[in-house]
Amino acid sequence: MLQQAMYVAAAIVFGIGLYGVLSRRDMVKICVSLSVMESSLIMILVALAYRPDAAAPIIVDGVATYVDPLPHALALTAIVIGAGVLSVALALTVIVHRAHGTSNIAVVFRRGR
Amino acid sequence: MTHILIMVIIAPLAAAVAGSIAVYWSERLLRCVVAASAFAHAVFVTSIIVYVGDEGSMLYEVGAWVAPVGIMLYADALSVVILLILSAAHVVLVLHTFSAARASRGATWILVELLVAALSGIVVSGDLFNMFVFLELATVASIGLVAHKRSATGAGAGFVYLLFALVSGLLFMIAVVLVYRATGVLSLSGIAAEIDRAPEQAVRVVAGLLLGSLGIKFGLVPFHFWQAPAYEAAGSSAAALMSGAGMKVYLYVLIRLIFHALRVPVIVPRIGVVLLALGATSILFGHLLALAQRDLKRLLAFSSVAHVGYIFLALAAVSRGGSIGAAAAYGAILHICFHALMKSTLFYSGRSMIVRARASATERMRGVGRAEPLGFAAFMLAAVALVGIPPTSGFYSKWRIALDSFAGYGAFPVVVIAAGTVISMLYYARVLHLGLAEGERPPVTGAERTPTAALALVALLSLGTFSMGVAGPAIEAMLTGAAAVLADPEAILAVTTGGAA
Amino acid sequence: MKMGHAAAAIIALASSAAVLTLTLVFAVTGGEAPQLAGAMTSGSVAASGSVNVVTTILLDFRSLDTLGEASVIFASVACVGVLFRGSRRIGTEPGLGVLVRRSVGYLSALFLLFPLYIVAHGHLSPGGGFQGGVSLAVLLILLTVAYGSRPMATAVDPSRLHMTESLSALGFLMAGFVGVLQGTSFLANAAAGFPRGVPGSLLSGGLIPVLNAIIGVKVASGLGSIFFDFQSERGE
Amino acid sequence: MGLEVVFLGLLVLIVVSALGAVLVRGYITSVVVLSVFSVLTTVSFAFMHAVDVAMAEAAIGAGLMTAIFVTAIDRIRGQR
Repeated sequence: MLQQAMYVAAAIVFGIGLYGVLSRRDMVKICVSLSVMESSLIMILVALAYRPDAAAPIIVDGVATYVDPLPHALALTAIVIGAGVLSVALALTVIVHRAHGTSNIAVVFRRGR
Repeated sequence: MTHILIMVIIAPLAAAVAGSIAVYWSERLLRCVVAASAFAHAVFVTSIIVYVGDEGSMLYEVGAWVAPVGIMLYADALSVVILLILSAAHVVLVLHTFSAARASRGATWILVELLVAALSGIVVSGDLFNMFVFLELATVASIGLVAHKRSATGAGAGFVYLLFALVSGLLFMIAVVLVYRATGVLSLSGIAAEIDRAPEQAVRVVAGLLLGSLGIKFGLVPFHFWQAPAYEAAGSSAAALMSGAGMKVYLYVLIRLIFHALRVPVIVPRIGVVLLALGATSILFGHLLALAQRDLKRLLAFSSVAHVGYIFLALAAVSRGGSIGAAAAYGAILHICFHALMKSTLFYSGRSMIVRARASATERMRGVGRAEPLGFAAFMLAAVALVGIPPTSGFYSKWRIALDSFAGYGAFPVVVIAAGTVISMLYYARVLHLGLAEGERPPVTGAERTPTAALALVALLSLGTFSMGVAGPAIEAMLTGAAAVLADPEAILAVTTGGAA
Repeated sequence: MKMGHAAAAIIALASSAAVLTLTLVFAVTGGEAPQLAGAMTSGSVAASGSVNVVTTILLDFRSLDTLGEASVIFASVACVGVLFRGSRRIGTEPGLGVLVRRSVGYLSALFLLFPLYIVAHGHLSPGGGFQGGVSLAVLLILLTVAYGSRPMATAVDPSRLHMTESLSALGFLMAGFVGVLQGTSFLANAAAGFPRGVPGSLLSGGLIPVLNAIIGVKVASGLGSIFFDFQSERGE
Repeated sequence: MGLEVVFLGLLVLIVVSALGAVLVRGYITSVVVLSVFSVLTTVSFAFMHAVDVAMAEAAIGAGLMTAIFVTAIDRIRGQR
């Protein structure tokens, strides 16, 4: 039940992020939307690992079932990678704004042509 | 146990780290580190080639853990060819930049080494998620190379590139999640063993996601926006590395995952038609877009899109299996190798023309053939080879692809290839015409001439595009081995447990 | 990438539905729980002596992923450094009032304990090098905000931060080579003779606490220098 | 049962804050809502027993990225 609800929420959040990436023209807003989209993937990974009545993956005497630890490891890696990539995106935004005086991506497209 | 496989990743990675320390002392020290890394990488790749030539394949357990639990590195005849392309591109880049003698900014070298480490990691990794990590590393390093000039267009091009790369990464990550859900493992050999139990629908969806993710990286037609501005903004040498070697590595990922790990052609035979359609549209649109460009580097970028299309046509025929597939695999491998060589030559010789004309717009190339005859001749030789005029290597591989795709899918792909060839002839003819036209020669100062050593390297490369057509038997054996691996849908399955500690 | 809001909404809705069906459908038909999870959970303590399974996966079973991920941070630092090169100047942000400075100053000792604890106990409790390293970077940011950018820039020299990151990356690679020298594999832990220790105690997990410490320093200095690069970016 | 209702409410809040972060006008507001979104997902991860992930998301999503976002926005504003 919890797992399914998490999937639903993750899918909606993914859609929201994608909408933002597609419809926003401001590069900072696009970065925010990308961040939202990435979080939705982390949510899916966490939901994937979940088992009802299982404990967090830290071995304790007397506990038999644990949630799947592998997606957690993947999620952690993905979060850190996402942070690195996003900070590069923000650095580019600052540079573009300095060069063009605007952070509207449409301008970047037009000038790039 | 030999540690060569991991060293192919560690050597450039260590060079990047050591370089970032060395740069505090002097640029020269950094150059020494880079040169040592290129040399070491070449040595390691050579010893992998020798080992795989003797044993057939090579396995390495990172952290002493065997496949389903740990990450294993794996190389076979196919990976070896890609590694050779990568290492050659690395060495040529280092030699060219050193001989061109322009003061290179320190941090750019660090990014180049990181890119080489990432691409090597992608090739030898035997694990789906590990591939994803190295793909992201390659993305970040490439963005730095695209935007490092900090020009107004550079940062914008970098941002657009990053946007597409992030979406590509997300699609790949969703594919990873679905594969893990469906098979319960992440190692490529494990996936190949378990994929039969997964629902056919899952295989279809994952294949679609991977094609989308990698299609963005190739710049296939609906996702072609990012590539031209990125190559325009990047330095010519970085573009040569990204297009010559990087593109081939992404093709390798496609082959490894779709053909070997997921075994899509066996489970969903219709993938052939999809690949055919993607290939045909890429050839036609890629060439047409290249024809419309007024900038040399943008033209070359779109021509790359078209040539990925040719390889897709060959892969479509490979997916038919049997003798058609085996024959087509050879054509695909040939074109991968030849295109890497020809495209690098075009970017490096194009650089000498751009330096002379002080601009990359084709209009400014008027008379550049007279001012810079050697670079221009090298450019034209490589262009002739890429178009596929008979005695050249490009003709040979294109001819193979045309024959094989005719055997697989009838006249349609052959017509597409012919049309593509005619269009590409048109745009290179325009460059030829402009280059030989009478024009006021731009005044030449010392800094704007490409040094003779760099030109000699370019000339050597362009001669290579010809001599490859009559390739020596040594390389022939290597390519046949790679083609055999490519055509074998159980290539990875066969080595699941081999070499376990 | 620019399109009308309606078109964007339709695409977003469609892909949202697609993600939903994919995850839900595969959750139903994907079959029984993967055996790999069980193998990893039950094998964790035996493999490395670490009680935290996620840490074992990150730093032992799949340590190459972690090396790649650390390299991504390294590449991001290099990228941001390249982008902002030549336009860095120490800022003149004034910092906050005396009261805030004093309290942050006293509290920072407490805040410093938290990341150190997380890093040191990475193999015992939730957390590890990454979480602790990021917390440390956040602490640096907090101090910068409180004291202003000029005193911070003199206290924490950005180029020294870069150097720390490079050195810790080298440290990671060298720790990996111990396995090679011991005749097993790169980044090998127990197989290379590192003691597992008593599971659950501070001195257990073999190589894992060492790697956690290295990663903590690396992530803190890497992300910290990204922040300082942004902070001191001043245009031409 | 009560806990499940809390979790569902949390998910609703997550969706709302995601929507807010994307749609809201103004840079700083958007980033603040994003960090609220991040904190909420952190809580949901803790609910799902993903303690390590929750910790990383709290430190990176709510802490570090917010700081970098704000600094970047400050740099953009400063150029005007």
